[in-house]
Amino acid sequence: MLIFERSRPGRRSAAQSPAARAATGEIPQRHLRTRPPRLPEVSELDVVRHYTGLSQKNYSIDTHFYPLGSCTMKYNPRACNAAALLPQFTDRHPAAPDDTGQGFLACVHELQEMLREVTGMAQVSLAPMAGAQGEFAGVAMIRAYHDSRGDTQRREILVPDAAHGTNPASAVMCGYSVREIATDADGNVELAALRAAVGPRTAGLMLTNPSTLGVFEHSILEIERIVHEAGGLLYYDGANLNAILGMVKPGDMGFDVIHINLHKTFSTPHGGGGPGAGPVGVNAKLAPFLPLPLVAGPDGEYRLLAEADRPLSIGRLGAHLGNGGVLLRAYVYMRMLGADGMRRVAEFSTLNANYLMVELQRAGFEVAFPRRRASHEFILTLRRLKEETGVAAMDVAKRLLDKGFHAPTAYFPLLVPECLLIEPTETESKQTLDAFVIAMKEILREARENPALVKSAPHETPVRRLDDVKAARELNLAWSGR
Amino acid sequence: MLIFERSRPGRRSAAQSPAARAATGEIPQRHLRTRPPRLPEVSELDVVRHYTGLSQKNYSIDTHFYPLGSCTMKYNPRACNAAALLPQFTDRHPAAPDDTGQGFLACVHELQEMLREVTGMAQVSLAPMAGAQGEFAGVAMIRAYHDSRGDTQRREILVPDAAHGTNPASAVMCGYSVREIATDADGNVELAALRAAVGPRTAGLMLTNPSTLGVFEHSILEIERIVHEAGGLLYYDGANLNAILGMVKPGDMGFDVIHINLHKTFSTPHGGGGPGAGPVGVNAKLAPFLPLPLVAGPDGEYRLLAEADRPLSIGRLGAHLGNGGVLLRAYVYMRMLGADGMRRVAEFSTLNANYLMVELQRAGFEVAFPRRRASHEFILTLRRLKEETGVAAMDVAKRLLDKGFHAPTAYFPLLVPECLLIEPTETESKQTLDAFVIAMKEILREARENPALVKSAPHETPVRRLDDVKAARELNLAWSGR
Amino acid sequence: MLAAIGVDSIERLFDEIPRELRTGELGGLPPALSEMAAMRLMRERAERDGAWLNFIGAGAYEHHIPAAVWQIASRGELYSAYTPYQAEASQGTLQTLYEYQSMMASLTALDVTNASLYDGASALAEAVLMAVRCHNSARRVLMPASVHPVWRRVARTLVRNQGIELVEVPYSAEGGHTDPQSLERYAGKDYAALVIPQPNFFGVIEPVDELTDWAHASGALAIAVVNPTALALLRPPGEWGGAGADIAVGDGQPLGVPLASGGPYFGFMACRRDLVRQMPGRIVGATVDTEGRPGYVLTLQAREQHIRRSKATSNICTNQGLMVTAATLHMALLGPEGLARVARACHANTLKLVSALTAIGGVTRVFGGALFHEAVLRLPVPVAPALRALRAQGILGGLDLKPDFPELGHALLVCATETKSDEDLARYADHLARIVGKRPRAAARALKPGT
Amino acid sequence: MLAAIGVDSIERLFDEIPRELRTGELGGLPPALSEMAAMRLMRERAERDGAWLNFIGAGAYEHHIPAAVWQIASRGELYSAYTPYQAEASQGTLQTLYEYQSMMASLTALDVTNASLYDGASALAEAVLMAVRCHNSARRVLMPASVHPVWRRVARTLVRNQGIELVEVPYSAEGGHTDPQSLERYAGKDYAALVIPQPNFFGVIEPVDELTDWAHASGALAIAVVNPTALALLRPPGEWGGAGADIAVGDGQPLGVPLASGGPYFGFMACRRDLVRQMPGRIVGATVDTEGRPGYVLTLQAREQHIRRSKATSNICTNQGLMVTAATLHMALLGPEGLARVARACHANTLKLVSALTAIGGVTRVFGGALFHEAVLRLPVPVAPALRALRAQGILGGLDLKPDFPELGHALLVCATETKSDEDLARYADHLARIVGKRPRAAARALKPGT
Ligand SMILES: Cc1ncc(COP(=O)(O)O)c(C=O)c1O
Ligand SMILES: Cc1ncc(COP(=O)(O)O)c(C=O)c1O
Repeated sequence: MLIFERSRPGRRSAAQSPAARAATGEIPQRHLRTRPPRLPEVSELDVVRHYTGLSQKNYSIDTHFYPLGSCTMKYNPRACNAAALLPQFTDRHPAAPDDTGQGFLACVHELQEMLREVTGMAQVSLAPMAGAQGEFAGVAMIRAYHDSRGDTQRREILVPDAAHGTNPASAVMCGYSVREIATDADGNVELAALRAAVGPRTAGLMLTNPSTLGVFEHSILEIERIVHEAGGLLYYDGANLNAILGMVKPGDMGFDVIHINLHKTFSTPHGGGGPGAGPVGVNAKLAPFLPLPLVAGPDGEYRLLAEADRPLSIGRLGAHLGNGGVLLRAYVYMRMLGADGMRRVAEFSTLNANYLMVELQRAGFEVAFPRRRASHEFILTLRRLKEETGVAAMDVAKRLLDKGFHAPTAYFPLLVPECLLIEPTETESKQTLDAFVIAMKEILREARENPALVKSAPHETPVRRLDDVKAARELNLAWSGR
Repeated sequence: MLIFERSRPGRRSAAQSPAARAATGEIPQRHLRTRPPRLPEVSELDVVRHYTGLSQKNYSIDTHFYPLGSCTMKYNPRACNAAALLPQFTDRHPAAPDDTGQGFLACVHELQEMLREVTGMAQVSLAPMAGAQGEFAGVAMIRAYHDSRGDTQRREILVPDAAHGTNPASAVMCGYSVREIATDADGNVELAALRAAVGPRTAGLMLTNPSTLGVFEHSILEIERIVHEAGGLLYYDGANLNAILGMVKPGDMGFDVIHINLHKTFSTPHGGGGPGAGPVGVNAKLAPFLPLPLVAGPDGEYRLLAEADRPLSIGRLGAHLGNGGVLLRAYVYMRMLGADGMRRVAEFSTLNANYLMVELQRAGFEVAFPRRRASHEFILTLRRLKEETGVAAMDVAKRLLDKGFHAPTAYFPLLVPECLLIEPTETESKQTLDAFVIAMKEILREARENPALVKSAPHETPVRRLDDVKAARELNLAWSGR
Repeated sequence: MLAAIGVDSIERLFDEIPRELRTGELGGLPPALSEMAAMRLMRERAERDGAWLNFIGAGAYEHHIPAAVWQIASRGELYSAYTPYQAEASQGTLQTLYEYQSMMASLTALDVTNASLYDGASALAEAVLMAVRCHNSARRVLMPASVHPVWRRVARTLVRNQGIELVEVPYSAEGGHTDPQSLERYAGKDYAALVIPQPNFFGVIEPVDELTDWAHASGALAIAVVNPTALALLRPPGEWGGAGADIAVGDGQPLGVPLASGGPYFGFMACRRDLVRQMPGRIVGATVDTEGRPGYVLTLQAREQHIRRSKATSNICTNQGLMVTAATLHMALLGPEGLARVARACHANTLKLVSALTAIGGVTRVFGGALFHEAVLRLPVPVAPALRALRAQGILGGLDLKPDFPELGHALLVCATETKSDEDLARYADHLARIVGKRPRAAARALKPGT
Repeated sequence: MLAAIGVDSIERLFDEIPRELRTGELGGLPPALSEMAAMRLMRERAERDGAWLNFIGAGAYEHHIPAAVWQIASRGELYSAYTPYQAEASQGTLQTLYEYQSMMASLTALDVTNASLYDGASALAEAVLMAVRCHNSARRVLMPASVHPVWRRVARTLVRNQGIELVEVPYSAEGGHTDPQSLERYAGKDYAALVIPQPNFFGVIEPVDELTDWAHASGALAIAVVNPTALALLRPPGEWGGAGADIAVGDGQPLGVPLASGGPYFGFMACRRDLVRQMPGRIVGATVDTEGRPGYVLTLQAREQHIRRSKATSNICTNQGLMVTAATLHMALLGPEGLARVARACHANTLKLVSALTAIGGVTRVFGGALFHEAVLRLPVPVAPALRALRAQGILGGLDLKPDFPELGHALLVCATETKSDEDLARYADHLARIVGKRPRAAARALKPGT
């Protein structure tokens, strides 16, 4: 039932708005709304019961194992939320002067510095509001850098074919064209293809390392040399930073610019789609171009740097300092981890991934890159299963829902057929991984004995498989009433 | 799965305790524990996922209609919780001097005064921590009053046979014996029986009005006269105050002492069993005996009155000022209602109950007191249904769970056979009541067509009907490990 | 676990990383804090920032947020779920988004909305890009100077690399809004869109009908920039002019999202049905399951980067989902009447504040145009020191317009939402009177408690 | 709805109430507040009470509460459910209670526990009543003066109407605990029980083995009064003396329940299996459903008032369920090692505080007995004005023992839990030194940061 269907004319949550209806004062009649918007007319109990009920239809970290590759769905300590919701933080107006926000700014400045430290970059800006906006900022800085040197013929960004879709999309938003680089049989960038592609039009290469194939790019130093020698810059997509936290720094690998998905590696809960935060880090060359505002300090007062302080900046990405509440959560998370904790993140996320990979292999699943270590995630390919039984990766994914697990990422990266990208994260226990293996084994058996069962999954969820085609063909994007 | 079964030796939520293990200092070895307690060894994620999952197995106001008669399960505005959890309130030590708690004390003093006003009593004490403790305090005051006058032969408390079990139990805890008074066919106290019972041994009569039969005691003024003329005092069990808030005051009905279930009428959420609060109100005669502490003010400073201020007090019922957090919630609730809101509580809870009673009657159910108005609750008797189909009140209650409703109170009051005591409360909408009627109709049909279905209900709950007998015979009250 | 993998140490699992790259100590990081220590630190930091009586608006507005909003939105099932790619396991999030889209569509009187963008400013940029995609040739967009100056800068950052130009349209010095006549100079040229704020940055009501009609007559789209609170009271973009605005964007913060130093907020975007395939961001659609039961899915994903890659309508992926959940709860709790009351109370309070402050000698209202819940005032003294003096009294007195609008003199943008009591307004007026060294006249005194 | 009922107004539904009794206006009540106004009022009130550096214990202890505890316990499904009478619809609450009982049984090393009583003080009274029920004749119970004085008063209020006498046993002036020898004078008389606090009100460790054995030798039950934090470190009641204490009670507040001016807290009670039918309060038992799956129900209800009425073991009905849920979460989050670390940190901090304060001239420790996390100190000046002076510095310096123990002179009960940093302790010592007009000696200075 929709909230609109609970609505009854005249019903209200009376305590939630002023007791009186003030006059419309000086607003001319012709500017006034003639019909009220069709918001639901319901009581507070209606609202609470409706959305509490809806929430129970979700799978989530707090209720389910969520091995969604590339998304790093790990447990977010509850203290992070509690700290970010302290009333002085939530109540502060963004345009309040810096001297009214020294506590907040101290936190975000320290966050900036910690991110610098773990990534090995020279400077960090917290402004981008998600990974993709970080990518935009990063590529825009690459462009600003080349442009500032008059090197304006560089109009091409190289992207491995395994890259996340945001990479090419971000490059295009910066006015670049995109050229894909092939991947070799072991999941590495094909060096020959890369060599063939670089040249005077190369603005840069965007790379995820460990890649979205779940493996560490062996030849990263060679790649670095090839790109830099061609005059391009090296962009690091930090979505998989979880795997190498405290182990190896993008800065040390030679990257010029990096974005970090705070909501992945630094564990802000994903909120059913966001908010996230996508801070960017750069080496000294690119520092003048960082997006605004930056947080300066701590000598004397913390303050936000603006256009006058940073005339070469690519500018602002949003009205304020990015997603402040997300930054606070990440700050608390990092402080509670400390240096040792960072390293443990990489160790245990890698341990869990390799264990799960081996166990699933043992259970009869085909690993896409069997000669490689898993990083914090790994890929199964169900190509053979599909051929044998007709059961596709999506069917297995849906059947997992019935067994009480969220599905892994399916059909990404696009270049591995019938793939499942599995990322257990460091916060899950061995018991949970073992239970997942058992469920996968069961599904394998079901696929062979009763493929129809798997192909028609899920059976136990609040709704059965939904008709995507109908949704796209007969667009129904808003309630039209009755 | 029990939390203990998720436990693994050595696992910890490390952030939740000091990083180091301090020494045991001056504690002699022989006083130290030799084996650690068997608490679970789990991560924070284990805990969050375990208890989030468990919570989803509950029915609750926030998820279900909960027509539990006598319990007043109404919606509690979320602001009440938010206010009570303000950090300065939650962090204040109970032994901190009054001058550090003027904000808190102002709230509870105003609550005391508002309760005085709505009950029509002369003075109120907030000390009792639930209705039953309020009853204890009330009866103890009755005893202290008689004793203070040397009237020590009064050792008997009269209680209608429909009364809640706490009434006789509380009387016994005060050293009284209990005598039951019969109920007439319309749910009133049998006046003849009352007249026969009163006498020089009568300390008082405990009455719920509207009674637990869901009807207003017609002859309340006559009852008052009978008891008072016999030298007894009149005790009001305020569990059903919801029905008459702003309509009639217990003080005006002639009651000498009253307890109020704040967690019912004043809407503190019940927390799966408590906490509640059971303030007591008295007329001037009994005021000197009120339990401690009392909140004095507001001239100058608010302060807690103690033994020295109130030498005749029956004393203290707990270590501090009752359940302060519950008092704050009730205070906010009452402030948000205001005078008009109070009256609306009575109006709409009564309207909803009468509507539901009539509709269920129409649907074929037998109302226990068909000649009476319902107060805020009413009783169905399924005696005939049981005779015809074998389906008992408990079966209907369990079958309601399958239909997405919490069950009404069953088998209380004890004197109506196969009864369901139904209290919809004022916060439920007509849609919900109508849906409930439909469910009840369905069950009636099922009882006739397929009684086995109803008798074996529930079918859709996390567990099916549980074996109470086994639980009581083969006591298993704590996990014994494996 | 190591045995199962066949290695003897966790260290071995990192053996594909070139040795020379391996990090030693993370020296720059402080040691781990327990939760107790972390919370104590954060409480101390928060207390340092204190609590203020706030009269700043300027794109972010202080409103009462019902306690239920975040108590529900913080439930683990909502808070810790990912983007609802697995629809069957995400009906809670998906239905909530569908309800949000429905509410937002009705609020804007447009056909469809997406499930959020980062914030209002970046949503404006996305609207510009979208308009350019919809237009067959133009790469220029008319951007009135009465649009929030930071939003304009953000839009520029986000569109300029694609060679799109934002042409500034001046505001009327008297009215404070965009003068339809002043658009004549752009007539006949090729613009993809005209941006129309309502109310505008100065709090002034714009002549939206004329502006919308001008845009359409010029072959441009009309992009509305609106405040969602105001939409409960003001005529919605879908009803502007003869044909209605084509796209509407804004910041959703006023709908249950705390100020929080600027984020996370969310941007909303609505448009006409026929433009939906050019709209960026996620969209939820209603459908049915194999048993015919209603359900909700992410739809039109072929516009998005994870499918279309370099040809996507935008690179946006993670959006501001949880904020949208909060906004949905907020709108449901207020309902049409509640939201309208909030809007009216904001308007009334701001009028009261304006009359209390302009009762102070030398304080005047800068623009003649009708206002919604903000106003530009001119002080007889420089604004920055006056604001500092107010701060010493615990008051945030508004936004100094000097940096962005030096032409307005000692101009101050103030806002009084429904959260302000008459006492609050009087307190502000009192202190400002003292600071500018003038006695308030009758109107201001009338607000004082007890008079 | 009125039509369905067959009346023409709601008013008619109240026609059975005698006219003359009907209330007119509820004159004394203030008008309704919106949620916004109510929250603003409450915030102002809360701020009036401020925040303090607290060194008071005396039965209520400041501990860090993991953020997860109340975020989970406040979930609507737990917060807004009733007592789990319908077991099939209440497995969340019931299983949680069963887990709580299991944890508490292990913590006390007794067989069974109930699902809570109101608070520690009333739980002590219930234990006394229970002991009397268990004993075949005695109606007297030995109550050491080292038990919390307010708890003793509460117990008296709750038991005296049943003719039960609490006989006070003095404490040793040197040790601060109950001297087993001093019990000789009660030998041979008929007592239902001896109450044994551990640690006692003064923070001192009692000779629990000797006291328990004495009780048993005298035909009395041993009632332990214990602090749950201490139980992670100290030998549990079930292991006291030869046979173990028979009943243990205490206040559960230290397990995740905020101080909150004194409530809601919860009382716990544990006992030997053979006494369970005399135990008051609700009890949850494990069982199976019709399909053999494990499940949980309220059991042994025949002891309770709603079944047994006047013959019930107690009148208690509503208990402190939600607090128990919080305590269960708290214990699970800390685990055995975490809780022990908290206990050790409290002990260590209190020792540090004692040595910092007794380094001030004239400040001495009153009792020789080993302490857990509280200590009685004697000041060279009257306590009340010293505490007032500390309060002026934002410090709550402890509890003045004058009202209850005048014989101890200028005695002050102090407590430093794990929440106190070395800086906090130094701050207290510094201010106290200034107030009593004495320089601290080396030990106190050693605590100062940076030295
Ligand atoms: C590899 C990779 N890069 C970039 C992104 C984009 O980040 P965001 O969703 O925060 O915009 C993602 C997110 O899913 C990703 O997995
Ligand atoms: C009529 C009646 N009286 C008294 C009580 C006892 O109140 P409490 O549960 O708060 O102790 C109840 C509670 O169920 C009740 O319904």
